[in-house]
This record gives sequence, C-alpha cells and structure tokens, in this order.
Amino acid sequence: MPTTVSKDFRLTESHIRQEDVVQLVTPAGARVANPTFDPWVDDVGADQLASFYEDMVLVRRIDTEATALQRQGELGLWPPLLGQEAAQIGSARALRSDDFAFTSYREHAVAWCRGVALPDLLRMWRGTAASGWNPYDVNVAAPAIIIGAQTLHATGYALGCRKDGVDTVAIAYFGDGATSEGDVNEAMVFAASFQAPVVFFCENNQWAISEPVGVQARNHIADRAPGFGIPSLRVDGNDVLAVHAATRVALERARSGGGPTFIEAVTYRMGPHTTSDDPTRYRDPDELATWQGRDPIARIGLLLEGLDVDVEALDRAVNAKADETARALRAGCVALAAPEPLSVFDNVFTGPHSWLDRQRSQYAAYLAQFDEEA
Amino acid sequence: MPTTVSKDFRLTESHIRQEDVVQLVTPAGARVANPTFDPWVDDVGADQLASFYEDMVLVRRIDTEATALQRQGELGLWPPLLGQEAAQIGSARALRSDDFAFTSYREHAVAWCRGVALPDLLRMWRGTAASGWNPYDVNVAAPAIIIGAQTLHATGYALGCRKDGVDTVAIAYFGDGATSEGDVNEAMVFAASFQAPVVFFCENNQWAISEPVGVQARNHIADRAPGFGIPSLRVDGNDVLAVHAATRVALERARSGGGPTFIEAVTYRMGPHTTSDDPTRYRDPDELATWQGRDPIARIGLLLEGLDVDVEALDRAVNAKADETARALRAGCVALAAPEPLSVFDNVFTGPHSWLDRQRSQYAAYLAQFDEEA
Amino acid sequence: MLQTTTRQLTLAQAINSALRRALQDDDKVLLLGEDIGKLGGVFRVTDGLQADFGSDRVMDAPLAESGIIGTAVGLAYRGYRTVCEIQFDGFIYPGFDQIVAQVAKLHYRTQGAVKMPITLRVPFGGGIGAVEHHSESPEAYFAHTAGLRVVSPSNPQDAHTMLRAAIASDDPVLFFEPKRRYWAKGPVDEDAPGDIEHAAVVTAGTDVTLVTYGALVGVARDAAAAAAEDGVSIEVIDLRSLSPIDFDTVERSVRKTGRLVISHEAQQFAGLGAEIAASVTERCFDYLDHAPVRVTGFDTPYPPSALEEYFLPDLDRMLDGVDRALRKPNSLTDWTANA
Amino acid sequence: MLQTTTRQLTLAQAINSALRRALQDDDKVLLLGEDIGKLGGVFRVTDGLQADFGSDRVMDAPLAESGIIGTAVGLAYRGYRTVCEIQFDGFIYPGFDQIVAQVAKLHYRTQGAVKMPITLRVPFGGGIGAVEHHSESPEAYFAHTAGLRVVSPSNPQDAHTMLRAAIASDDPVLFFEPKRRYWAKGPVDEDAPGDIEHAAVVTAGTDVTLVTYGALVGVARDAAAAAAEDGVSIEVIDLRSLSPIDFDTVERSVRKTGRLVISHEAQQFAGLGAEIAASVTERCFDYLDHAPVRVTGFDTPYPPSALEEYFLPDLDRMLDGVDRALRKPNSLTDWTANA
Ligand SMILES: Cc1ncc(C[n+]2csc(CCOP(=O)(O)OP(=O)(O)O)c2C)c(N)n1
Ligand SMILES: Cc1ncc(C[n+]2csc(CCOP(=O)(O)OP(=O)(O)O)c2C)c(N)n1
Ligand SMILES: [Mg+2]
Ligand SMILES: [Mg+2]
Repeated sequence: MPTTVSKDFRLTESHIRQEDVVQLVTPAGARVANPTFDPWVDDVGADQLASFYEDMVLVRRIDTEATALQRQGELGLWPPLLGQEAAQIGSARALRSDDFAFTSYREHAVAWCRGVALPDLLRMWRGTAASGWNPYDVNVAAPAIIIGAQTLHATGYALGCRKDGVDTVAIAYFGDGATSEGDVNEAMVFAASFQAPVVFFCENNQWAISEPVGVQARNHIADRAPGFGIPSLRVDGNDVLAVHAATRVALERARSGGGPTFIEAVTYRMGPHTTSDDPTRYRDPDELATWQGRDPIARIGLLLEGLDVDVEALDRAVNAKADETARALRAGCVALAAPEPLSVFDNVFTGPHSWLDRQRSQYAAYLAQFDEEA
Repeated sequence: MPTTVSKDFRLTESHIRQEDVVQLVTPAGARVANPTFDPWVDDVGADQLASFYEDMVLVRRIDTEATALQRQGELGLWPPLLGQEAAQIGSARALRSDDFAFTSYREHAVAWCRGVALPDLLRMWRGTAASGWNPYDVNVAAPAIIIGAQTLHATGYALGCRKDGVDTVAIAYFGDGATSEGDVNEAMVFAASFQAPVVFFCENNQWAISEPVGVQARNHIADRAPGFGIPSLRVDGNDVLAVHAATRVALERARSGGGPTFIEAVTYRMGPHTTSDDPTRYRDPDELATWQGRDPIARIGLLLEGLDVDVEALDRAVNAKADETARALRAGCVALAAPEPLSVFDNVFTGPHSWLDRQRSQYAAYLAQFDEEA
Repeated sequence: MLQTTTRQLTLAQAINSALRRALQDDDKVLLLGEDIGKLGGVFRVTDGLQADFGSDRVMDAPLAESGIIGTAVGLAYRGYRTVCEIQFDGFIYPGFDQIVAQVAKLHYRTQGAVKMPITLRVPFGGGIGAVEHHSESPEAYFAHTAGLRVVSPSNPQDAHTMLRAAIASDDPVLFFEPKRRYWAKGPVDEDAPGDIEHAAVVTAGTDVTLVTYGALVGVARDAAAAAAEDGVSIEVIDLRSLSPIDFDTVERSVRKTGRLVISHEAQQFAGLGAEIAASVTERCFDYLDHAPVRVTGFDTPYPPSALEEYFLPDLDRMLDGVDRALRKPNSLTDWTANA
Repeated sequence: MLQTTTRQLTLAQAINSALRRALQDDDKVLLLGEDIGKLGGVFRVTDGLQADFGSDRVMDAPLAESGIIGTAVGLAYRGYRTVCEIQFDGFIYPGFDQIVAQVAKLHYRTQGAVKMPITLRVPFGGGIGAVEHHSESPEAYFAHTAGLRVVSPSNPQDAHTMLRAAIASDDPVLFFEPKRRYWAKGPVDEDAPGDIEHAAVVTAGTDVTLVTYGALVGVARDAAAAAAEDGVSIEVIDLRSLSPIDFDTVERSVRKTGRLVISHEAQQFAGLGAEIAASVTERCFDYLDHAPVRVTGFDTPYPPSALEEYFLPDLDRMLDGVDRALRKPNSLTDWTANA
C-alpha cells in the first residue's frame, strides 16, 4: 500500500461514472485488476481477506440475533445492516485507532470493528441508555438519529485534528437519503472551505425507508461532491476490498493535507428499514433477489476459495465464533437493566443547576412517598 | 429568438468553465459572436439595448438616491445594487409578466423591471412596512432577508405552476454567500426531484459582506448545480445581453418541461454591503478599480455607439428621466408615514384570534389613556 | 341531505379520513412528506391516499424538513394548501427557520397580501418506547411564535374535525398528533361541526380544575375517576387549542373550583403550563385558593425508554398535583410551603 | 499580584476584551462566525482579534448557521471550546436543530462522556430601527430547551464577566447580547469575579418587584427613578441568568413587596414572563397581593421599525404595569378585574 497519495493521483471524472464504479472483486468472486486501486490493497493477503470475511459473518450474525431479540421484545427497535457488511467493514477496517467515526444508527459493523463491546451495541435499542458507549473509548461518536447532523460533527472534529497538528482523520457515515438534508451539504461546504481532513462515506443502500434513491437524486450521489470542490469516488459497496482501497485513498488524502474526499458505496439494504418497517408495501421482491446475487459475504467466500483457502474450515471456525457471539449478545442484552429512576436527571448539565437540582429533589421526595407507603 | 430549446441544445460541461463564461459584449463594448447564445438574442436590436441601458441608468440613479436618503436619515438602511444592474435587468427583462420572482434584499432592479412603484421600493427600508408591495400585483415575492430561504419558495411556487398546467416559471435570486446555506442546496434537491420549472439565479458579486466568495466555495458556484442534476451556466453578469440570453435559455427550458437551470452571473458589488458597512476594512481598493473597468452600463453605451446610436442624445433623455425619477423617489420617500400604532396587530392572523384580539384591545385602552390625559 | 354516520375509527384512521375528505373537497389541498406515499407514512396515517389521489397530490418528499416546509411556502404563494407530515416530533427542528421566519410571518410581512394556509402534522409525545428524538413535545416553541396556531386533538372525533378545520383555516396550523393514541378507537362523525378554537370540558367537577391536552387527556380522565372514589371532584379540561388557549373555558372552571392543576409531557421550564398558570392567575387571582400546580415532564432531554415512565406524568403524579392544589399534606407540601 | 484596574468600556468593547482574555488564557478557545475576521463582526465586537490571534483561532465561517454550530459540536468532541457568533437574533433559526438536538443533548446522550462547552453569542432585541429579522428576542425557545444555559448581561461589567464565565463553563451557553446597549459605556474590572447563575438587585425597593433583563434593565431603572418621585418604591432585579433563573433572589424580593411586574421584549405568550409568574406564584402565593403582571412585546412578529416604539415595553408601559400590580386604577384595571 502506498504511504502517500502521489501528486499524480487525481480522482478524475471517470471515477464518478456509473461505468467506472470501482470494483476489485466481482459477485462471482473474481479479482478484477485495477491499476489505480490495486496498489492500495497490495498488502491485503488471504489472511486479511479471511479476517474481513470473519467480521462480515460475525456482524451478520449479530444483526440477525438483534433482530430476533427485537421480535422477542428484548429490544424496542433494531435497524438491520443486512447487506451492508462490506461497506461498513471495508471502510472501518481501514481506519487507524485514533481516527474518529461519526455514524448514523445503522453502522453496527463500524462500531464492531472499532471495538464496541457486545452489549453496548444494544443499549440504545433496548432503551436502557441514550447511547451505548463512551465515544472516547472507541473513537466512535454517539450514533446520530437526526439524519445528516453527524456530517458536520465529523467536519468540526477533523478541523480540530488539523489545529492539533495531528494526522488523525474523521469519517462521517450517512445514507443516500441523508444527502438531501441541508446539513450534509453544509458539511461539504465547511469541509472544503477549511480543507478539513474528513472522509464523507455515503452508504447508498438505494432506499431511505420507503423512498428509492431517485427521490433524493437524479444523478449519482457521488456526482454532488465535486461541485463543492471535493473529489469523489463511486465504489462497489458490496466489495469489501474495493471499499477498503477507496477508504485508504481517502484517508491518505486527508492525512497528507489533501482535504476531504467523498465516497459513495453502492450497496443495498437487504432487510427492512427497521424492525418496525414492512418493505413489502413499497419494494419489488425482484430487486431484492437481484441484490442477493451480489451478496458481499458470498463473493469473498468465492474469492478465498480461488486463493486456495479452506473455506469450509474457515466457515466452521467462524460459525462457531458467531454462535458464541450471538449467545454472548443475547446474554448481554437481557442483562442490561433499567437504570434507577433518579438517573433521569443525570448528565443534563456538567455541574449543579439550581432549577434541575430542585426538581430532582422534589421528585426524589415524591418517590420516597411510595417507599414509605410500602 | 428560438421558441423552443432544441433537443440538441445541451448545457455542456464547457458552459461551466471559467474560460467559457458566457460573454456577448466585452467591457470595451465589442459584440462577441457566440453561436450557441446569439440565436437567443437575435431579436434584441438597438432599441431594446437602449431600453436596457435606460433601465440600468435609472436604477443606478435610484440606488444612489436611496443611499443619499439613508445618509440623510430618511431610510434606516439601504443595500446598494451598484455594479449589479446588468445581472438584474438582463434577467428580469427576460421574464414574462406571469413569471414570479423570489428575491433577496438587493434586487431593486428586478423589482423596478417588474413594475414596483417608486416609493414601494423604500417602504421596508424606511421601516414603515415590513415589505413594500403586494406580491401579486407585480409577481415579486416579499424580499427574503433570511439568506437562501426564498430558493425553496421559488421551487414550491414552480411546482405549483406545474400542477396548474401552466408554463409560468419561478425565478430565485440569491447571492454567492447564500449557496452555503442548507436551504439553497435543499432547493436544488427538491427542484431536481420534482423537475420544477424554476431558475436559480445566483448573483456572484464576489462578496458576502466581508467574506470573499472563496470562503464559501473553492470551485465556481456554477459547478455545484450539475451534481444535483441541474444544468448550469456561468455568465458575465456585467454583460446585460449575455445575462438576457442565458436567462431566456433557462426560462425556455423550464417552460418546455426541461426542469430547473442554474445561472451564475459573475458580477461585483461595487458599493458597501449596506449603508452600514465599511468595505475599506476588508477589501483591496485595486479590486474595485478592476471591476470598475468592467462596468455594466459603460459597455452598453460603447456597444450602442458602435451601433450608430446617438448615445449623447440618449444620455440626455435618460438623465433627465433619472433626475425626475430621483425627485419622485425622494418625494415618495418622505411622504411615507408611519402607520398608526394599533396596526402593529394587523395581519398576524387572517381572522379573529382570542388572545391577540384581547391584547390589542388592552393596548387600545392603554393608548386611550394618553388621549384622555391630553 | 347527507346522512350522518358515525363510525368507529382509530385516531390514525380518523386523520386519514380527514385527509381524504380534504383532498376530495378542495383540489388545492396537497400532502407532502417523507414516506407518505406507498408506505402510507411510518404510522400508516396516509395509507391509501397516494393510490387514490395520485403522486401529484400525495407527494413523497426528499429527506429534508426545511425543504418540505419551504416548498409548502412556495406552494402557498401559488394558492395551494399543503399538509406536510413531519415524521416525528424530533425531526421538526431542521425546518424551524422556515416555520418561524416564513410560515408564521409571511402574512404579516406582506401586510396581509399572502396567505399561508399550511398545516404541519406532527406525531408528538412519548410513551411508545422509542429511541431518542422520537418522543418529544415541542409545542411550546410554536405556541411562543406569533402567527402560528397550535392545536392537538385527544380523540378520534377531534382529530378528524380539527384536522379538517386546520386545513381549511387560512392561518398556518401546527397539528400535534398524540402518537401513543394513534391506535385508540372512538366514534367519528365525519360531518360533525367543529373548530380549532375551543377547549372541551371532558369531565365536570367542582374541587379542582385539571387542564391538559393530547395523550394526557386519557390519563387525566382516569385520574378524575380515581379521585372521585376518594370524594374529590376533578373537572378535566382538554385544551384542544394550545395557541390561542380558550381561557374563557378554563377561567369559568377555575372560578368555580379555585384550584388549578396543569399537566403536559413537555418540559416544565417556560412550557405551556407556565403560560396557563400565569394567565389564569392574572384572570382569577381573587378566586384562587392555591397557586396553580404543574405536573409535567422534567427539564431533562427526553430520557431513554427504560426511564420514560418516570419522566411522563402519570395518574399518580397527577393526583399528587391535585393533592397539592388542595393543600393536602403530601410529599411535596414542604416544597411549596417553604421553598 | 495583579493590580486591579477599572476601565470605561462600551458593552461591545467589554465583550471584545472578554474574548481576548479567553483566547489568551486557553488555547482551546476558538471563535467562529460570519464576518468576525477582518471586519470584526457587523457590530465590531471581534475587532482586532483575528489580527492578533490569527485566522486559525478567529475563523470566518461560510454563511450557514447550522454549519457553524454543527462544526462547533465536532470541535467540542475534539476538546475545543468554540464561541460562535450568530450575526443577528433572527438568523439563529437555521441552526436550531443543531442547538436543540445536539448541543443541548449530547452530554446527556453520551451519559456524560462528551462535553459541549460551546458559547453561542447572539446580539438580540430591538430598538435600533432595523429591518425584519434583526430585532428578535428568541431566548424563551432556548430557555425551554433542557441542557442549555441562557444568560444575558445588561451592562459592560456583566458582559465581560459573564462571557468569560460562559466560555469557561462546561455547559453550552446561549449568550444574548442586548444590541441596543452595545455602545453604552460603563466601568469594567476585568479581574472581577463573577458567574452566570445569579440575579442582581439593581435598585432596592419595597413596594413592587420589577424583574427584567438585557436592554430593559436600563428602562426599568429609569422607571424606578420616576416612580420614586411619586412615592412608589420599586425594586429592580436584573435576572442575568434566564435559565436557570435565580428564583431565590426574586422570591426574597417578592416576599417583601408582595407585588411582581415582569418585563421583556419577547412576545408574551409562553414567554419567560410566564415562567417567572408561574414559579413565583408557586413559591410566594401567600405573600402575593396581586397577580404577577407582565409587560412585554406583543404577540405579533416584530413590527417594522416605525412601529417598534409601540411594540417595545417602555417606561410608561412599565409604570402602567406597576400601577396594576398596586391595584391603582388605570386603563387596564378593568381588564384584570373582569376579564
Ligand atoms: C431529520 C430527520 N428526518 C427524518 C428522520 C426519519 N428517518 C429515519 S431514517 C430515515 C431514512 C434515512 O435514509 P438514508 O439516509 O438513506 O439511511 P438508511 O436508513 O438507508 O441507512 C428517515 C427519513 C430522521 N431520523 N431525521
Ligand atoms: C440566515 C442568515 N444569516 C446571516 C444573515 C446576515 N447577512 C445578511 S447579508 C449577508 C451576506 C449575504 O451574501 P450574499 O449571499 O453573497 O449576497 P449579497 O449580500 O452579496 O448580495 C449576511 C451574512 C442573514 N441575513 N440571514
Ligand atoms: Mg439509504
Ligand atoms: Mg455576494
């Protein structure tokens, strides 16, 4: 992998053309030569591919288990990532541990790759906490449910990194629908203006709940960034290797003072928007079938086979791990207990607050009444 | 002028390149042949050019007089359009009377071309009314001071025109600074999504108060629209003929179902941001000098001379008209009286309102007290 | 003459049928929002409307709230009456500027020339176990904004009648739908007259006036029933209109009871309860036996769902408030006495 | 030991010197806003700061308020303390979502892990003859939002001291600057201690408590002087902190006077005056001789400047409010009696 982005490496118009969507591995598992991007993954051998594969299988299992936990009433809601494993893992695995990710609600695999503990993935969905982890422990911000808001946070964080004189990079994850929000566009304006070391990583999973991407954009999503002065790449989001290469390029550009880059990972939301959603109301089942043929996990399996890896053995090991992970997830989930009532007042402010402290005391007195009665 | 935009007429990449900024008249007054745009102004003869010239001179005089009125305490504020006459008149004169303009605060010349009465131009700046005219009398909306908000209004209005099955077009005027606001980007998203017959007309006057356009955008402003699926044009905003041609193209595209078009009129704010501003704090005087050499009025004078028009005679006639206009403006201004106190409660709602009506009555009783005392 | 028919509908269905009638009766009525087309909205409130009225009138919007509302402003300029759906309460804020600076003010800013007959439908409030930003009660922001009407129905009949009145109104209306009551059924007469001005006395009583709105009306009714068993007579008032507030109705009640309890899910500080307490005190000072009592959400962000039962006013907290208004000794008596 | 020096500064200069000190004392402090660099802001409040601290610390932002505030959130994640300038009150609304959903809530949403020490400076209020959107008083929106502190100084000393305390606070602070007082001079001791918690008794009095803040403090002081000539003793309280409110100070005064008048420029309905009236009534019901009286802007959009003298509470309207609190017959007595 190159350590610098050569001066000659320019993200050209062709990178953002449909025809030129970056793909290094076909759905059939064949490795496609690409002189521009191959050098960026020349260090990615069979072992690392196998570990991507493992991560993808594990998060898919986590996802399935979480969906089951929701169905069983253990979670209030779950937004499945099914189908987007490659986009999330290919990119997150390219990050350095000091890089900082600002995600939306669906990036469970990003959180996983960053080291978020299993039950922490579920806290906010179980409703026992507003968010699952301390952002500074894993360098992943609290997930943003307000669509697009996090892109500005990533830009601000990146600006801070520049001021600190470090080569840490911020990456913002968001969806195709998010690109319509003012905030995402303002983030591009600010990132370009301040040349902030930020990567805009758009998972275009073709849908924003029930709205196909065509409602948001008539062009490719990746076409938008260049007008803001931000180079962009369109990449096969179901190809973990291509995503990995593209993210490395973008990160390296940012680290070396090249400013922001925009990546559109073309992928597909194979499941419902969330466990509350019913895609049969709006989605043609054939479309799903087409995309199932482009499954991100299957193709790496085939690629590994082509590389003479014993995929059956790998599968056995990985599936065992997945079973264990699912068990741990479930156990962790049901163990997540509701916090005590008065904690509702915690962390509104960083210190004393005359109004809120009084309200808290009043409520404590009110609650104590019941204890007395009992 | 073509009555339809031919299928072959495509706004190509080259239209949005600096080199290719559309210019039909040079600063020296020479007519530049342009096979693409010439047909769109082939009906614009010396008479019409003279009338553009007249409008430009008149609005410049109006502008100067309003500035003087502000200095003399007759207006609270005035945002001069000095230097932007061609951009505003070239575009506004291309509109049909049923087209609807959504402007910001600086488009006095647009209002003028649409037939806004003289004192009405000043009402909001004198503070005797929140806005100067009934939008439906002249098909110009209340000026938007909240930067960029009007671009969405234009998009909605245009969508309404489409629903009505008419070929009326909405045009949104806004500045270079405005392009950073989320609303302007959302307007492009909505206009593209609904293929609304709207023209986005950006007067890039190089400054947003004290911030040069480089703070907002590293690329040309016109580069942004194509990424949203909206063709764009970059036009010499100080060339009234080029602006006129470009606006006609955009209007015709909209009328014939071609959807939105974005025009960047490259111009210059020769004066301060408003009468409260002091550009010497942030602006190099040489820059102003350069742009004075590109004055939009001077070049049409030279062009007319080249067309054997007696410009001296024209100037005499136009200046006399301008003197008269300035007098009328001043007289109209000082005659604008403050409305009666209780009108502060008018038009908050369209009918009765229990709370506000009571408040109004209370205040009336309060005021009546002073009458009794007197 | 049309025959009056009363049907059992859920609150969501009652809104659906109001939208349907509005679309039928006035071809200037449009619906605009995220996922309101084929999906019928995340709560299915617009179910079937796009199929029946076409995607020209029931429009899926790009994902941008400022865009939705700003587009509705432009449509209003052109004579359309757009009913916008904001998917959840917590997603209205990106559109705040268009609401406060444009929708609320344009009639005033144009000296009455331009009308803004826009209805913003907002599912609001908690109690459904949702994640953050999905359980908010932002009504006070809009009630504090001059030029807007703010209303909230508590039952299917009002939801139907008030929504139709809101759409027909030439003023902009924020229409807050109590989302945890979407599935509650009730009789709906689609031809019943109605307005968006008047409060309703839900339960008559003589000892204490309990004012609330939206989802809490049901809770207040239960509280009144419980109190009745203890011999306390609560008059429950459903405000329905939150701006303006029908103070005549509230005042009439308080002059009778001398005691007022106000309950809402929204945060207390500078919330609507403060306005009601202040206005009623102004109007009925000499009739009040006790300061108005507020029973509200806490001044914290809406908490994670495991804590929402504490945040939300419930029957016990309402009755505790009633006790305080009656100066009955209770846990908080100390607070009100020596605070 | 530092020598304490007191200088005569305008309120704008006092803020400028507070920003300068904050930039000097803590290199994590940044300024971000439109036109705050070379221009020094449209009110020259940041005059000279970019020249002295560089454009890396005093940053001209692209023209987008949500962008400014959202960027500050990201900087806060990274440990920076950003002071954002919002050019005028009426331009804060495009940033409302970032303020309400992010700035206010992120400390809570991350269980205390992330701090948001952001200060949003907002010139606010009317009386300068400006065009629309330039004279608003949006403080109640933020006071109603859990997780934010809201403050407003009325004089140069407080402006200096409170701004430094706001920047030093780990909580997000909305800092409302009374723009029509920018040019008012007063003594400033830059080393004076201070906080953003406490109200100040500006004029001691015994008959009526008059609570206000920002630009109206000067008006209230004049009203007190005028009333004194008529033998009415008004105690004027400058709130300084609008959320939370120092109710202990207000309560102490009202227990003494038994009468309360509240004045603000903002619209009345669901404004801060309602909260003050409600809270004081809760705390001092048995001490009140009259319902709290509100003297505020009307519930209209801010009017064109030719009408602002009517919209804005002035000395006469304040004294009229005092009369009402004293139950002296005046024009509005009827209203309060038989309404
Ligand atoms: C400001 C805001 N508006 C609306 C919503 C409701 N909402 C949640 S997810 C979603 C669709 C998002 O689509 P996309 O950005 O493509 O992300 P995806 O869900 O496909 O990952 C919407 C409309 C929201 N969360 N925030
Ligand atoms: C939302 C909003 N933010 C800030 C302002 C203050 N403001 C008024 S004009 C202006 C600059 C606008 O620049 P541009 O869009 O280029 O238009 P120009 O003034 O050059 O015509 C600013 C920042 C505003 N009016 N509205
Ligand atoms: Mg999507
Ligand atoms: Mg400009």
